[in-house]
Amino acid sequence: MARVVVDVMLKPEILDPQGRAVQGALGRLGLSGVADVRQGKQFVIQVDGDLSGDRLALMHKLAEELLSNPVIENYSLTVEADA
Amino acid sequence: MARVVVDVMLKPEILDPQGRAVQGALGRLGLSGVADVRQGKQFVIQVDGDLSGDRLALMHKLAEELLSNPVIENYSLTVEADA
Amino acid sequence: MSARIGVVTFPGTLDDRDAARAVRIAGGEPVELWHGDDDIKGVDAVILPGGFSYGDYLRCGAISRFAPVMNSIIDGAKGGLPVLGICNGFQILVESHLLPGALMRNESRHFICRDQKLRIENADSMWTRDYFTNQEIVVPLKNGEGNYFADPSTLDMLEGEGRVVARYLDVNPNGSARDIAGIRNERGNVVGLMPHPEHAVESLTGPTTEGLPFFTSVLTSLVSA
Amino acid sequence: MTDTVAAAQAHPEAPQPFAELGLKPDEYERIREILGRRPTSSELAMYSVMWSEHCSYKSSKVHLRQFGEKAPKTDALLVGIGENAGVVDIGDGWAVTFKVESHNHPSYVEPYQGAATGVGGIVRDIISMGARPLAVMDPLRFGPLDAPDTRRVLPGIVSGIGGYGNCLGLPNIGGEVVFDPTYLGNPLVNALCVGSMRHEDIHLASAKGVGNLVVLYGARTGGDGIGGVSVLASETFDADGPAKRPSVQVGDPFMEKLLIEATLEVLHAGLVEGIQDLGGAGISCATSELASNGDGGMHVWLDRVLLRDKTLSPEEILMSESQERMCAIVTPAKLDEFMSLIKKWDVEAVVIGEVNASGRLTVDWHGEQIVDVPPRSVAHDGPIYERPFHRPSWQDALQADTPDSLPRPTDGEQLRATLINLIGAPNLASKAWITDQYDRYVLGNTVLAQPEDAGMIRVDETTGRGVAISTDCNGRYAKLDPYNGARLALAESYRNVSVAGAKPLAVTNCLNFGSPEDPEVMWQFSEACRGLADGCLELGVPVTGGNVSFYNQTGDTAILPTPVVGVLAVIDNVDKRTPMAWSAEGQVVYVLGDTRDEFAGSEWAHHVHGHLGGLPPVVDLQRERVLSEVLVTASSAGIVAAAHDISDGGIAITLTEMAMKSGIGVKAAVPADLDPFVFCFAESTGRAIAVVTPAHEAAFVASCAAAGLPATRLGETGGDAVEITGQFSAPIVELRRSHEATIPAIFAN
Ligand SMILES: Nc1ncnc2c1ncn2[C@@H]1O[C@H](COP(=O)(O)OP(=O)(O)O)[C@@H](O)[C@H]1O
Ligand SMILES: [Mg+2]
Repeated sequence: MARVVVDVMLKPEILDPQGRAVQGALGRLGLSGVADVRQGKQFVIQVDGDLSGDRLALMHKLAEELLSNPVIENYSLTVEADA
Repeated sequence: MARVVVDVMLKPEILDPQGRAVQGALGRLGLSGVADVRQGKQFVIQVDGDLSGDRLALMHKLAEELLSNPVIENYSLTVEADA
Repeated sequence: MSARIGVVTFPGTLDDRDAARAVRIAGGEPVELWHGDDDIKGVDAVILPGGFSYGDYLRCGAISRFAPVMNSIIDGAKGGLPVLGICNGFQILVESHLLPGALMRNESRHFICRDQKLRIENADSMWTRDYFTNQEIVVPLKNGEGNYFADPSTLDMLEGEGRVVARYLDVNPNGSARDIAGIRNERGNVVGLMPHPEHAVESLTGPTTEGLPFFTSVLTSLVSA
Repeated sequence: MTDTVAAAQAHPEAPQPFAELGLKPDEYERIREILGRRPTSSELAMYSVMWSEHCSYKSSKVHLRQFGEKAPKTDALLVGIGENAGVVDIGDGWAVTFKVESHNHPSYVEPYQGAATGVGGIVRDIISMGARPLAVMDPLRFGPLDAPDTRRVLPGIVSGIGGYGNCLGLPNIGGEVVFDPTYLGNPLVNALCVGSMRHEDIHLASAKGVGNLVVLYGARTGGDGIGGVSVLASETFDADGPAKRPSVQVGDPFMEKLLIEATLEVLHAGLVEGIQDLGGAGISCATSELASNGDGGMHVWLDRVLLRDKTLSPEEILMSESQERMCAIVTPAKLDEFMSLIKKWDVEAVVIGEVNASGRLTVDWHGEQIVDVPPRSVAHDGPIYERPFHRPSWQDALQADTPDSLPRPTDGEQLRATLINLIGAPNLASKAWITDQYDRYVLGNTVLAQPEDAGMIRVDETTGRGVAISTDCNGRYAKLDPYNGARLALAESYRNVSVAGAKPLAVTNCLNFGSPEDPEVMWQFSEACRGLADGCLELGVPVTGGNVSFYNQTGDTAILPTPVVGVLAVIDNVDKRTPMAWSAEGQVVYVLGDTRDEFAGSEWAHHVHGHLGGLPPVVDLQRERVLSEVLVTASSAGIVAAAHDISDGGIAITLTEMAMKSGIGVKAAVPADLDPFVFCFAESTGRAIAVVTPAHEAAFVASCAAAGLPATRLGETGGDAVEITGQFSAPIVELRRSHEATIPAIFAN
């Protein structure tokens, strides 16, 4: 059993209206000095068996092509082996 | 300067239709053994100065009440001091 | 015999009946196509209608792009098959890389439904030839993720090659780059459009009938091809 | 350990938490009597949800009966009260079903999901009749526009309704948005759905045919809303902390869209004997109702239910309110075909039971019997309360406190300022910020949508046959006089569909009130039911169904009594519909009906003076009927160009709404016998503005005269202002500025 976490974030050069709205709200609610907020997605995936070799390569490919859109987003992937 | 990462995930008992849709797609695209997928949000927040004491407490409060919806979501927060 | 225009239904497609009705009113014969079937029944053109395929849960169009029917449509499009993607269909076309760029969340972060003024910038595609260049029309617009994005060089390329098909006038409803409402591929057979011309084909139910030429255009194109 | 029927017999005195489940001691005693032993924990779960106020209507039943007893004679009703939704014949073999339901408490707790699942639930009611859903509407009530909690709940509720309805592909064709302090802490989210079918496709919720199979399909069952029915919907929400909060129901509109398509395919293929949606009380409700309506016996293997959460106990599975599930009765011979059609839509299905002749509903859990009950006792023979009620002690004083002494505008300039102020009042301001988040075009059959008086949908593309629906209620009127308040709500909805050119056929309702345990609230409820039943009889339109929502109150303060009334009307050809706004200059403007000095409960008294007192406007249903007949006939004869109902805010507001919609102004003169202020802002009922072209003027006036309907010529359309001759002129741009600024000023950021 493996636990895979894929974080997907808009590329830095792309305007993130959701992040901007959150930044404004944090400030209005009293948190000073908020310089930037970006909002992304996180996928937590439980996979049976061992995730390595071809399966890991496929996981990476799907993180890049399905879970994120390379035109506007970057992804990062970490695998935690699980009990 | 501090970098705060807040991950917001639906509580385990709450239906996650997004995660279900992703789980189906991963399977159709050839990744076997996907037991579960949960989709959450990630906020990456840059804060000027030192984030501790009252400000950190406020950040936690806002993570719970603004960034997440405690009725259906849990959050986790990590602070990384930054250059 | 009238042209046969395929209308694809994915799980969660909503405007398939409307697209079929528009084809019929334009004088074509709509043909139902099913997402799970790679047979596109020899149709002369294809419409990817609006809706929330797969609930739009991951990213609009991201999951549908991998449906069996899309393999045949992508192959066909590369060979010149006319393909029109409306709203969710446009999102599927960019996710399939048949068109460049991406569609992001509306700047307002709200779903928006409004009667939208557009300018037809290019009457040179298989789906716009029954308009004249610079014609102004009003058709419904309804989307939550219609904010067109491409990097500046891609935008310059689209503009330079006359591939911006339609632009928002008066109001940019979703924050689209350079007010872009629709684009086409190099060859002009593939068009992606955020607004909904299929909801503007009858005066009874639409704000105008100014969406109809999209559907007659492809019939004209097919006859003259 | 699972509590079984055998255990219940062996240990008859084991203590049970019936009170925590919302059952009263005498109700628990009755269950023991029915069963001749103590209930198992699963049986207790079933009875507690099914006997809750929300599912059993125990406080309201004795009053709701009048809708059947006083029902007018009509041929239009194909299915009456008692089914998931009533069915109305609209001609040419078409039938239409519609219903409105509340999701008030869940939407307060979690605005987005509460409202979304409210839409989901009512849509499944419509599908379960065999109909294709055509459109939704959303009558909403909130606290003051500028209250902080309104800022929390309104945007969430609106995006929940939009998020669900848009994704489902149903046009939103109307609704209401009303602000009043009594709804702070008790927002009302009512959702209406209308669907159509051919007569032969009508399906009912009954399990007939011994040996037939019970199939559960749709989403998997999880822990959603466990206890929600009994706790959330039936007892006042008290913030005892998050621990006691039942888990929230989450909607999946994508699954619901698949459910619609899959269900209609199996129904049309003739593969279904009976069908029921799963709403409040989940499997408990569906199985007991199906069995009770059918041959009377059913056996269920509960462990076969597909679960999202494997740790659920049988009690929780029985009570779960997971959304997007349906239950069908299928003959064994057709099961394979049924399953393959469902699977085509990627929907999961499993056989969970079988119809039998036992007269009992029995449920097994891994081979052990955990339920053995007479299904009727669960589904239909719940407790009935004759709750005490009496006229509130304050009612006379309220009615005596008339608005007659409130200072009124006295000159043209003051009238003009009053108009600009009122057109921007929260209750009269543009709701575009809200309705622009709803898809009104999908399906391509929307003929009229907001801000028209009624929503109108084309049902038959060939003939143009269609339906119109309006929902309404003025809770202030209902507070002043609940009996007439309900009749006024009916009158206004009836008028709204009529001005659009459609003939009223049937009524649905959603009765939102405070606590039934308060005798004064109960009086309001009983008066409203009596008023609605009498009104429906007088107008000849039957009540086909509805919903009751009690316990909408904070502490001792109840909401305004809010009997929302929906009227369904038919139009032979939607091409003939009458729009609300004039289309050209030089059209002639008439007011139909009588204007009187009536300001109690008016928007003017409320917004300008914060006053509520007196008696609401006089209701004259015979006048409403004549007005309706004149307008419907004129519409089909093509002699009326536009018509708009006169209600909240009075004639000046009506004319302004028409002018803003068309972009063309109007010049109107105050009739000689009327005070200018009364003319502009009184809320007398039974009135409408009608607009005709000069060519049709004589014919139209003659038709009014023939019907005995007063028609007064006010003036003509033209210019770019609303001008009341000799009083004032207000440019449309200025009116629009006031009208369109109010709501975005609070929510757009
Ligand atoms: N206010 C009312 N007026 C008329 N009928 C009502 C009213 N409230 C409930 N009913 C009827 O009682 C029956 C049960 O209502 P309800 O529990 O809401 O239905 P469902 O089980 O489909 O959710 C329905 O037929 C409904 O139309
Ligand atoms: Mg029902």
